Amino acid sequence: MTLQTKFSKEEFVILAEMNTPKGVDISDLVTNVRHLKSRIDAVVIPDMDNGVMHMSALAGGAIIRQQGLEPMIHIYGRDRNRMAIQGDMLAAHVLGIHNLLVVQGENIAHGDHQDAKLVDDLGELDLLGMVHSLLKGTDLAGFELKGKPEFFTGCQVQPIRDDDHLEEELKTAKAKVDAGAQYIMVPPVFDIAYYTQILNKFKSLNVPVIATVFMLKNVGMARYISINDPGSKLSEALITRIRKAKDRETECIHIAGEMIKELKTEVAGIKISASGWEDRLPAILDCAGL
Amino acid sequence: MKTESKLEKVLTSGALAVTSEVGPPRGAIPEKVRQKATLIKDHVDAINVTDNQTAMVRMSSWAAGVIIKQMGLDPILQMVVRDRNRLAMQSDIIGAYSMGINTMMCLSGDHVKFGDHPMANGVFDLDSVQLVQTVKKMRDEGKFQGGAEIKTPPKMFIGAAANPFADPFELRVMRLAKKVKAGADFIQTQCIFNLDKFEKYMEMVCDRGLDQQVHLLAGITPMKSAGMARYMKNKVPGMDVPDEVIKRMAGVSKEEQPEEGIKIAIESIQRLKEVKGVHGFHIMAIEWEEKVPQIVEKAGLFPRPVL
Amino acid sequence: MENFEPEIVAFCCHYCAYTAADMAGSKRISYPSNVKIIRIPCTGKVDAIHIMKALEKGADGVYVAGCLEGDCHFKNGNTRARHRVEYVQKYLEELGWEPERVAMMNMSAGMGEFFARTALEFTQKIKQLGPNPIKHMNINKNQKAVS
Amino acid sequence: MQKLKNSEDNKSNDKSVLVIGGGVGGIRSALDLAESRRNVILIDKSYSIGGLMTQLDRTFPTNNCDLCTISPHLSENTRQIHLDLKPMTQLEQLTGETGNFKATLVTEPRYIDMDKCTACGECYKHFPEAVRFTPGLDPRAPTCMRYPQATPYAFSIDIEKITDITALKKVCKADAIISDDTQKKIVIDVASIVLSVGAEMFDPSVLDNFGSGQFENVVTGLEYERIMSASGPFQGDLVRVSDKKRPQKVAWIQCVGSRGINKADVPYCSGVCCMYALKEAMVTKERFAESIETTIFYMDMRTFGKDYELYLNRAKNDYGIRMIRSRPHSIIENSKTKDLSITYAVEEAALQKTEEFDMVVLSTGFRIPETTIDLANRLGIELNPHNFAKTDHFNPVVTSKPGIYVCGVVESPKDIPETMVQASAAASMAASDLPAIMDMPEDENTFVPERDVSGEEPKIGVFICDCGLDIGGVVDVDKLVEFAGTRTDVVVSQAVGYGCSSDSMALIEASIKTNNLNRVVIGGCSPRTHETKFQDLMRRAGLNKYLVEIVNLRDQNTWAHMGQPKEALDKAFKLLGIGISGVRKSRPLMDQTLPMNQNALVVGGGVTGMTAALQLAGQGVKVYLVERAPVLGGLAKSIRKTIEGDDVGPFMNQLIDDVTAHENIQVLTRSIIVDHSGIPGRFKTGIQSGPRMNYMQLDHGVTILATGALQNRPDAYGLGTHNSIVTQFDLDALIEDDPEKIKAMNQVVMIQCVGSREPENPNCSRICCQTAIKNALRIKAIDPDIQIFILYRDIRTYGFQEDYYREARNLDIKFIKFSIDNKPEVWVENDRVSVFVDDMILGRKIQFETDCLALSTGMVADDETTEDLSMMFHLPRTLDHYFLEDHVKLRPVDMSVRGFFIAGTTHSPKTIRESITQAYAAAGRAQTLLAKKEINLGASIAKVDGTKCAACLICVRACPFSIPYINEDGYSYIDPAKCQGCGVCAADCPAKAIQLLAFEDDQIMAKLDGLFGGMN
Amino acid sequence: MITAEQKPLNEIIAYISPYDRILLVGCNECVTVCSAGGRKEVGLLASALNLHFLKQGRTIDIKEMTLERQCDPEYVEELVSEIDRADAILSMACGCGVQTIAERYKEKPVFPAVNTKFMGASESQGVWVERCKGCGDCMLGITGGICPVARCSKHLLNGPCGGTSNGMCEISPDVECAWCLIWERLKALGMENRYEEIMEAKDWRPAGGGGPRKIIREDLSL
Repeated sequence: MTLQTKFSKEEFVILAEMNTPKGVDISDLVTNVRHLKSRIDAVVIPDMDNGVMHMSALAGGAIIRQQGLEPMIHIYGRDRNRMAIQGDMLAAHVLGIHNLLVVQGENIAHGDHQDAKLVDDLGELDLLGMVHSLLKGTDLAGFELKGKPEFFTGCQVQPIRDDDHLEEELKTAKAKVDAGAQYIMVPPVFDIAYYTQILNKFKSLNVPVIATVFMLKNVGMARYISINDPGSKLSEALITRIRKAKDRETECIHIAGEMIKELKTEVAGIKISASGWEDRLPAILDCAGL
Repeated sequence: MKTESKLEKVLTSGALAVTSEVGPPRGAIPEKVRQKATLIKDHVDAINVTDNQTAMVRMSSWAAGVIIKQMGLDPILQMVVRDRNRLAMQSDIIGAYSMGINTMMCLSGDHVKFGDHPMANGVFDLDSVQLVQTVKKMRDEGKFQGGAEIKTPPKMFIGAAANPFADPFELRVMRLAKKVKAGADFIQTQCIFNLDKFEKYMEMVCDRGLDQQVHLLAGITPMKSAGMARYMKNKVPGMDVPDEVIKRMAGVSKEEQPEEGIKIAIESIQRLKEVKGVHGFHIMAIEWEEKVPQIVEKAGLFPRPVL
Repeated sequence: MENFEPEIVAFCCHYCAYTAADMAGSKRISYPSNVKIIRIPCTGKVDAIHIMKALEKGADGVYVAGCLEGDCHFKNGNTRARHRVEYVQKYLEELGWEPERVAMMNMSAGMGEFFARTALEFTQKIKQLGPNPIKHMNINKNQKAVS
Repeated sequence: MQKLKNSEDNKSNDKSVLVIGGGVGGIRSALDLAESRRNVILIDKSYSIGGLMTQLDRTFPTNNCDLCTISPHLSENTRQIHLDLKPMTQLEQLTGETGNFKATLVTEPRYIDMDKCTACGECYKHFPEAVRFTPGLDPRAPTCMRYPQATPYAFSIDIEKITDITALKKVCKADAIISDDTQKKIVIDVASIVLSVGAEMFDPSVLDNFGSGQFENVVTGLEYERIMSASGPFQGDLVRVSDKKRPQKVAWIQCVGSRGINKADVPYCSGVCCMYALKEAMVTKERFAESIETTIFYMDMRTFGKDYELYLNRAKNDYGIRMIRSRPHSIIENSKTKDLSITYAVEEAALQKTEEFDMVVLSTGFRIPETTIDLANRLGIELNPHNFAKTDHFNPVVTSKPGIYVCGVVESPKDIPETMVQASAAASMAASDLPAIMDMPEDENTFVPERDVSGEEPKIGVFICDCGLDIGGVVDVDKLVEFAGTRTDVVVSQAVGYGCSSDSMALIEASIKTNNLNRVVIGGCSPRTHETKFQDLMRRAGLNKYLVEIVNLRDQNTWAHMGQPKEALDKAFKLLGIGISGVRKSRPLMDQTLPMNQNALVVGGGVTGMTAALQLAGQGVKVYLVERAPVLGGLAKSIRKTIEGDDVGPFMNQLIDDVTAHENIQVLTRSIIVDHSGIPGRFKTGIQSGPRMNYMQLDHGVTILATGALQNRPDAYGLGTHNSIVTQFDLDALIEDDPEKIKAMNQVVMIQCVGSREPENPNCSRICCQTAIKNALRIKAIDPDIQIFILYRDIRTYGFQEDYYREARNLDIKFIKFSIDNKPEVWVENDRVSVFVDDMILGRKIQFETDCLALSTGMVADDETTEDLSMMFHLPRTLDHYFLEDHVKLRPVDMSVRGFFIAGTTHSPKTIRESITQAYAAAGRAQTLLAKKEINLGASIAKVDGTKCAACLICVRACPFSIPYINEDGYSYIDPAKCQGCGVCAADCPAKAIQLLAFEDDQIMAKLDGLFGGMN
Repeated sequence: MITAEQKPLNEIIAYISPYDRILLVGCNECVTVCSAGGRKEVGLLASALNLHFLKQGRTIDIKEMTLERQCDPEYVEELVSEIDRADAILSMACGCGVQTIAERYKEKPVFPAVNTKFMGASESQGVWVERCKGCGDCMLGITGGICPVARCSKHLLNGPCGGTSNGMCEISPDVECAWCLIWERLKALGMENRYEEIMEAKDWRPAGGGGPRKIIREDLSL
């Protein structure tokens, strides 16, 4: 069953984010995928996430497909122009990658190729339009395609800074849905009550909403997020909880698991971002009772 | 008519059947059986006689059944596969039938772990479905399970149990179908407290057309107290007691709780009467047989048809 | 039994307990001389058999001392050691021996005082329990060997 | 006998580093350099190295002599190749410039062939006056015989005192006398120089008021150390010189000759005397009698170092040492009793009091001798007004002349840990004048091939140290020797004095060879510190290094049971039994090695982390610099000026630019460490960085922790409630940014020790006194009319900071003392801030209405961060949440987990300058590891016997590192290169098919047998 | 694998008390894997017995040996050199091993030191669970690879009884309902319809109902 059908059947969908390697050693990726195969519905492959050069998401998606899982790849306009992206999209279809997530390319100032040239040929809405066009069988230049690709395409919401920003993001998301986004992926928030409130707003756009569960790993990371991303509402109590725990790693896994449990009834699906700790995903799912 | 069973007659007539049960005593006290049976004799069509219920040793069900039969009533012989192998069970069936018992229930039985002989070996030579099959084969083909011919086969009206609430829910209708396919003529269900879920179950039963193939008697148990409701919910495997029911029981004073329990039972029957596929009620008033008449009457199931 | 001086074997892990014992020495913190340390890399190395054999050979008490829980140099050797000590305790109980003759302790490398304190407490406990019930046999055996 | 290479056969044309001075600092520098495979020449004018520290009896905090713990970290192999020790040698002339110095060295004649001398003592016995090696008699002589003080362990002849040279030659069985020995002069090429000549202790006999040199029972601190020392004049018994009786009342007088303005005084603070006085007082009570009354007369109690305040509290509270804040004017001797009376002012009561003491100890400080001034001239380096080496304001090991570095007391007065830090820093700096560490070739192995002992019956040699009196003073070593001799298979049993001294080592080596021993037991100190040393000995003797067993007779026996010699002796028998029985079952084993990862991870991008990163990067090391903030800089970015008046800003900007631009440094800002695994030399650390927390793993061989500390902002004295109440950090910025606002002030009050030296944060923040004075002086510079009051508990301007303290007093800055029980009070009324304090001298409460109340809050550890990191890295912390180094005195930069080093304020509060020093030191220590191409994993790994293995998978599941697997042959395989050696699998294996090498079951059983007499 | 568990020490002690020289024999097969009777457990038991008898003032001579497999006569033969020096044999093997020894050394009493439990699999380190009853007529092919005979408390062949809750068996919340597992598996395999077929009454003869069982491979027999 494809992701799209699962959404339409209102099944709770579990996505796991896995980065492609910076290099050609795919053993970790493949091992992690194998451990999760029966437990998740799809793997989200970011593309040059954080502006750090990695193996392309397209190849990552193809590997996931080979392992028998459904891939979902990021597309964005920072590094490629419309020619390259359209070409890649056609390739994606052929390689069995049918789930796309249109994202905003990360600022390369934080990445590892800070002197790279920005392309930014297409913005997020343009990309959605492009996909829409491909689905109809024409490219952006209006030429007819030989064979139409099929995609299930969604969009991403930026981290919410405050309530004003929330309204702004809501508006943007609506525009994206209007432009063809079939689902919305909402960034991580660590306060369930507040998160529910945000999710409800996005749910009003009438497309499936996917929440993001971001795995904390230690106090340092929790503190960093609480300081640098106040919109995540990461509370002092949560930091204290990790600090007080006998085994902090296990506690973090529990926290992620609990988040998922609580979000399960709120959203159409969740994406778990374990960033590098994909080998702990099975434990998180255990804690979430999935 | 397959058998001489009164229950079969009632059910075939299209009337809602009413059964209840008598647990045989833990001792050679035939009066106790008579006493209990007397309490309900006018209000039910047939009386289940339990077989070492909850894995506790009791007077054998077929002996107690004979006592009831001798009272001129109609016992339903319960038989669990836990305690006897196929030889013993078949011999008991012929024996019971010879004593005039013509209706029986084929059950798995509670695990010995719960009873007074947890060290006993559970036999489980056959399972309940296979027992249904065996009884049917004995009746319809005149053959023992092993294939040998029976001289004068027992004509048993065959019952089986169904628990609409145990897990997995989706399997419950299929399991019913399996029992029907094996040859069950009637089904008595586990106590029903979650009416919504039962109705959903019955919908699925009807969807499969099982209501046309088998008579289903809905299980009703009046609760004596909120404590009992909680106990049933938490401690009795496969029991579904919704929180509202517990809340409702707990919402009245302790003295009024038995009355409230009976009220709930009556309301349940009244609601379930309307449900497609429900052909009767099996009232399990555990150690509270004296309340059965009251329930039957107030639920509008009295008087019982005379056939 | 008043002058009973128990012989106690302490299996100490190199990284924490053994270092703590050194620390106790270097701080000149006194503890009963009854405790004899056998150094092992990690308490995870201590087999139930080592503890049993120590008793069999005549130890009046045996304890295993490792890093603080969660601080094992080898992740979880000390928790495994604790389970094994508990296993031996159960075994002893079955035999009608005092399970308190064996124990698990946890300390960090810097806890010299703690090492000394636990050594003292354990020695006192063993003194209360009295000698290893088979000790007299060993003595007999030795005497036999001599004669 | 192990010998250090003479310069003649120092074939290499490679440039060396010359280390001048063989005290602890010089030794540390030389060892660091040698360990990082740099050639180093260590010269000392004395006939053996060791310096001042060897004269001390015991040191803080463990109160024992730890010098011997330095040595075992250097393998003999490295020492032979890279370290050239030249005693009795001095630098005569230096020409050239950094990288290309030519040094002329002059070695005085020793008249003894060091290769032949066994230090048997025959010459000394016959010609005591002519032998310069005089252990145990002269109370002033450096007589601690422990390594490396007694290195080289050979006598030296004072030829002028000898009359009959032929007779002397005759008594020498070793034929080591060179009667015609001459002064030798050589010229060597050196790339850089580390000057570590220390200083002298002030001789108070020039003062006429304390009777030093006159009254027998007035001694200096150093003399007191000698009296208490086991190798001292009274064999470690504390007695009065006059009547050899145990004193009952001892007094210490602090700051004798220091912090003064009189003729013979120096103005600076010597920094170490408070601690040594406390230590001597405590040891007195601990070792000799609880009842001895100990009194310390002091001016300010300067326990500003890491955990020193706790030591002070222990002295006061647990030992009952009396502290009197007073500077006695003089001592008067009772000519009959030789008792001493001291008259002093009682501060609280403002009266004079006279008290009698049995002994008085004068706490004297450091002085630079004339010889050092000469040497400085020859080297061409500048000295400061106090004659200490003048150094860079931001790098205290850098002198005025490029290529010449200093460390230790010659730079400024300091204690052992700080000397050790500077020594490592100087070594690190000196090495940067050599080719980069990454380009150095591999060392060759100089050990002889191993003898195959398989098939031989065990032949065990037992050698027992007396460790001075540390072992022999508690138990009878002869009895131990006799006992060991009776054990089965023991063919040699003997006492060896200091077992780790080079002559004893040579003796053991010879015994192994002549007696064809194949197993060795050493009864001595802890194997934790000395196993490597004796393993090297085994290798030199041609035996596998795992055939030796160290029996811990000292740390775990005679030290712990010093009060119960009978019990200790019995335990020693048992311990030897264990060792002998155990060694019998030992087998020759091979060490496993893995390639070393030569990258470094530096955690923390403050001044410390950046300095360390730059230093390593300069050596060709790839450095990951991880910082959680968006920018580099850390706490130092918020500091404007140092007390010396230097601008911090430009310095920091330059540093940040250098780091950012360096091709070997990868700066990872906004990065958090999230996981860690691996072994020293091959670490793997996971970090997440950037706004989206990108995960990556870094491979590195070493880790430097420089996570810094936090500004303390305690809830005290109304901080945060009024904008006139600020911290010194705030004030520092205000002075720089808004001098007009300062000008508008009339009165400024500062309170010291805010949130420090309090029960909840018991340690001293170290920096606050100098910070307060720095800010006060700057305010005075803006407007001399502003009145400044500094309320303090002790002013701790150690070293040359004392100059600024004096300047402050000269500028009429008022210092008012308060006690912790009677702290100042702060009131805010009508927007005015008032401070009330009890003036002890005036004996009444005084009030200030102040325009600015500056609180000296110092710093606190970043508990949350150090806790997180300590858990991930498995590192210990102090009670107040700083990281705890491996050894507070001798290894102040190394952590307990090998491969981890620590620097800056995450170690303890310190100034920028001190942080930088430690950063260089950490980089230097890291290089000692990075210089290796491979890491030795030891031989203790799990091994599977395939014939016994049932392939049950229990080991596969039990291994904490997931190493074992079932191989093609159907049994468990444990990769020796990956096995960490915990032995969990061996213990769990139900078929007993797995053994942990070096800790095999039969060895453990044999040890139990040895203990319980099953086999003798 | 055959699983076993050490008997209570009292019972073992009672068996061997009358004897002075005990040959304690482990087995390097199943009982090693389930940590009941391998070399390590042999050592531990010997030690425990020593402690016990020494405490009583008795020294008994315990000789430890671990055979590759106690259920093969050839391996059992290896005891021959030790047997004369023993008054009794204490076996830590499963019942098969004990009997093989008993058969070979008829003159010596043989005692079991373990209770042979069941044919099981290891679920995780230190946890073994019953998986097979050896019924001789494997039906895993139609039950999705999960055995109702071994894993259903009532050996039900036609689906779960009414006592299942939350996928757990009525006998204990720690025991999974085999039929729930079978059902989930069948669903996952798209074989739901399998369930509806009635499984006929089982022939228990291959399960031992017909007396001790035996396998004869004509082609292999000599």
